[in-house]
Amino acid sequence: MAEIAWALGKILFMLVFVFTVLVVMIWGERKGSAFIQDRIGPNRASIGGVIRLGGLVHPVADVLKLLFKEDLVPGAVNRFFYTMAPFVVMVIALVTFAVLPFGDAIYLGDKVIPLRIADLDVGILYLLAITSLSVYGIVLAGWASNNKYTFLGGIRSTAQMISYEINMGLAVLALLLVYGSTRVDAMVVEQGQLLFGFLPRWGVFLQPLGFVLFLTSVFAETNRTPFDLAEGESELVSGYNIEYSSMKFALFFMAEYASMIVAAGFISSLYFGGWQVPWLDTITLREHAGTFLGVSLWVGAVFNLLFAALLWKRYRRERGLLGDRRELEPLVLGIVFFILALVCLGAVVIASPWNLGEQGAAHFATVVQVLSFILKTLFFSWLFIWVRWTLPRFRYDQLMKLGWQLMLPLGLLNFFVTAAVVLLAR
Amino acid sequence: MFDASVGLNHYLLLSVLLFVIGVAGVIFRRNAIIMFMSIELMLTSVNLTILAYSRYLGDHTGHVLVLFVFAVAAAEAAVGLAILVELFRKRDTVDVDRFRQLME
Amino acid sequence: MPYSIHGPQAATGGKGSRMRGAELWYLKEIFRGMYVTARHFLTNVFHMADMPTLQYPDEKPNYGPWLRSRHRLMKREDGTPRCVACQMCSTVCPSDCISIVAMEDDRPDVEKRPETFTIDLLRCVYCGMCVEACPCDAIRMDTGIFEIAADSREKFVVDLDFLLNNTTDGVKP
Amino acid sequence: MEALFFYLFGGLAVITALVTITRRDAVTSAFWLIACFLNVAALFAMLSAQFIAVMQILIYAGAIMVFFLFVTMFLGEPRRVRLNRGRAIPLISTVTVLLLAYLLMRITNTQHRGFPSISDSYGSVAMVSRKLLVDYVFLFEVTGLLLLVAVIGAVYVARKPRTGVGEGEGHV
Repeated sequence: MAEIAWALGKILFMLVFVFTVLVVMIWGERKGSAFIQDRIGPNRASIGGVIRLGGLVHPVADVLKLLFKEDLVPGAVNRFFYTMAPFVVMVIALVTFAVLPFGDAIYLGDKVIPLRIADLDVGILYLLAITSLSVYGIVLAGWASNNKYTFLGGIRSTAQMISYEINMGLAVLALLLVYGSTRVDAMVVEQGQLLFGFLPRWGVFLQPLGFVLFLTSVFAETNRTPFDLAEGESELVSGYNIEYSSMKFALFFMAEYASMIVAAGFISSLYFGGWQVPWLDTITLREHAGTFLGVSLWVGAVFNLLFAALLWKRYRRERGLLGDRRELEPLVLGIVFFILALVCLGAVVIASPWNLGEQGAAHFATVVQVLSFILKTLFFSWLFIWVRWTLPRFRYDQLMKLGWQLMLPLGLLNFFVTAAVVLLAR
Repeated sequence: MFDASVGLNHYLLLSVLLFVIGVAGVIFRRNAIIMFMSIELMLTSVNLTILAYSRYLGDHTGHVLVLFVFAVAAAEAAVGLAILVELFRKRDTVDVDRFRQLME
Repeated sequence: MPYSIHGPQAATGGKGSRMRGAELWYLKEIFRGMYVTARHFLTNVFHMADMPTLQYPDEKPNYGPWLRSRHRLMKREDGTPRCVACQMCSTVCPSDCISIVAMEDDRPDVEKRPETFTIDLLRCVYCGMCVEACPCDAIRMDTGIFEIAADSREKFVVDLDFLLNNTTDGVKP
Repeated sequence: MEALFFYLFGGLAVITALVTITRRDAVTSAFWLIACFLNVAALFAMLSAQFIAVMQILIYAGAIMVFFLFVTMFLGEPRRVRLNRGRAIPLISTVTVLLLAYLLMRITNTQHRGFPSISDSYGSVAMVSRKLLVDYVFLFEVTGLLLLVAVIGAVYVARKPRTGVGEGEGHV
């Protein structure tokens, strides 16, 4: 019974994580693109006319609006598949999380709860299998909508996904050779050591070419610019999701981001050490838990105070400029940050001997590692956004040429060289 | 036979059902693509049998055999669909009854 | 960094679109592009106040005195309209949006005054011809109001009373 | 519990298979066949063949069926059910039905054969690959060769007809 409860808890954590990051990512996409293009971006939606959080309320407002929008189904569609497609996309995007380890383990006495949802022997092959299914949502939507543009989007994404799956598989196979295991958690554990004594033994240092191949294929698999041929606004209006509106469209939209978060999680797990904190393995973290906690609390207090001061300055500067309640926002946020700073300082005082005990140290290490995973995932999620607003879309023949004529030979080369090196080094 | 625990017979029965459905698809449909898919279905049902026996005997050889069947199925699908595309280019149909050049 | 489209990269599309070596990977250009966008992003994050964007409903652009905005009718010192209903403006109006019904005025020095004076703001093209044509400077387009919105077509047809009291502080129709 | 899952996935597999062969157009059929394959993959996993189950999803549902879908969508065949009415059909179907009856009789008549308990590592990647790459490595290589030949053959058969004398297809 307890095991089921723990499994449900882990699934819940993952869902909360995905949906929170999803909201942040949609905000980051809009705000980030705005900043990249020298605009300000969304900043109008507010809670109670005060809290705007620089536009972070917008995704929430969008979802609410889409929830209450009329659910229009065009007349000529294949209703069953049309309705199913967004769910397929969303489910497949979420299911991949099952094998992703987001932390080492929780140690409760002599009980060990590994922080991943499913203990699958096939591990990384599961990722490949589910990724290979992810094309169906788009094809289903494209075909069932009974529209030329959606159909073309579906066809394009089929060919694209088949092509880039192979490259992804080759990159992953090379990784299998390096780590000698199909389990993602074993791979992450492997990456905790040091290479040549100073470099974390991350996949990206062992497999630099493989990383570039994997990253490129992941961009293609998630239908993200520069490979978002399935959408191709300039040619296909919006590709496979033209005929969708309201919450069904929102599902497609969110699934795109969810799959990006999964991809970011896998990039960080396979090539950047997952939950491992570079140079600090679990044992070191536990031994110096008190010190780390104290330092992080001090840093937190200082930064919170800094933010509070900046916000107070801004409040003083902007007071009377807008003439309504919105100008209270810096004040409110400043107070929040000030309280946070006080909390940090209070915690420093309370925990001043900084002796957490064995159990506490283990929990502290786990929390730090989960945070490390989250930070890495957030960074790679941001990378998706950054690349999207930098690179133009590929032409279709360029996409195919890149996939088959350049990445496939390079992937094979990488694979064979890795195999030879592993064989010789053994 | 229908007791609580599932045994080899259950899997064999299921596999037979799937195989027969596949056979029916090949016999009654004239759409070459659906016929192809029925053949894939039959291959899968055979895989199910192999795996069930493999599990029954506690041996891994069946798994290897299934992998070979996968490879053969992939090869068959590739060549078969290529031929189909070529036929469609020439005849503009996938109806197998129209492909009777050798009979005439 | 000035980004030239006429550099060596531009030539890759030529000669049968054959790409060579490192160009095929686009890697160098990708990193250059990422650098450019990252620079813009960071600049804007840390200097948000310097962004050229105008927060429109809160801040309004200053168009200067030559802006032709919503019309107003001038008054005499006693509060009656300065307009003498000569029909010059409605005659010259290219979109035919002004309609005036004249009536006789009792005062000895004034011959006529408008009984009704309506402008259809939806038809008006804001050309300013009426202002030019008016012989006694009765109509002006200097209110500075350029956001003209209402929830029905009827509300866009403004009358004498409205135009007389249509001051520069932005009363909505 | 196991029986419940068996009947669930088995029933779904049979239903989806039936739907597959009765749909009008091939695209719908293909989608249902994918559903069928996923159910069969679940059955594989219940038989402790984890690796094969994932391969079933990866190869069958993920690769072969995508290929089918691609070709089907590309061809855009007519949407009419045309049943086969050849002269041999009654004979073939009779034989099939008899065969089915015989098999069902044989299977249901034998006594219940439960599965023996096995070690946890049964069906794991390591075990299957040891068998595949140690005992059957030659066959494995030959299979690779078969796939290579198939790919070359497919590319050769489906290549674009070259514009030449007598082809008369214009530039394609």
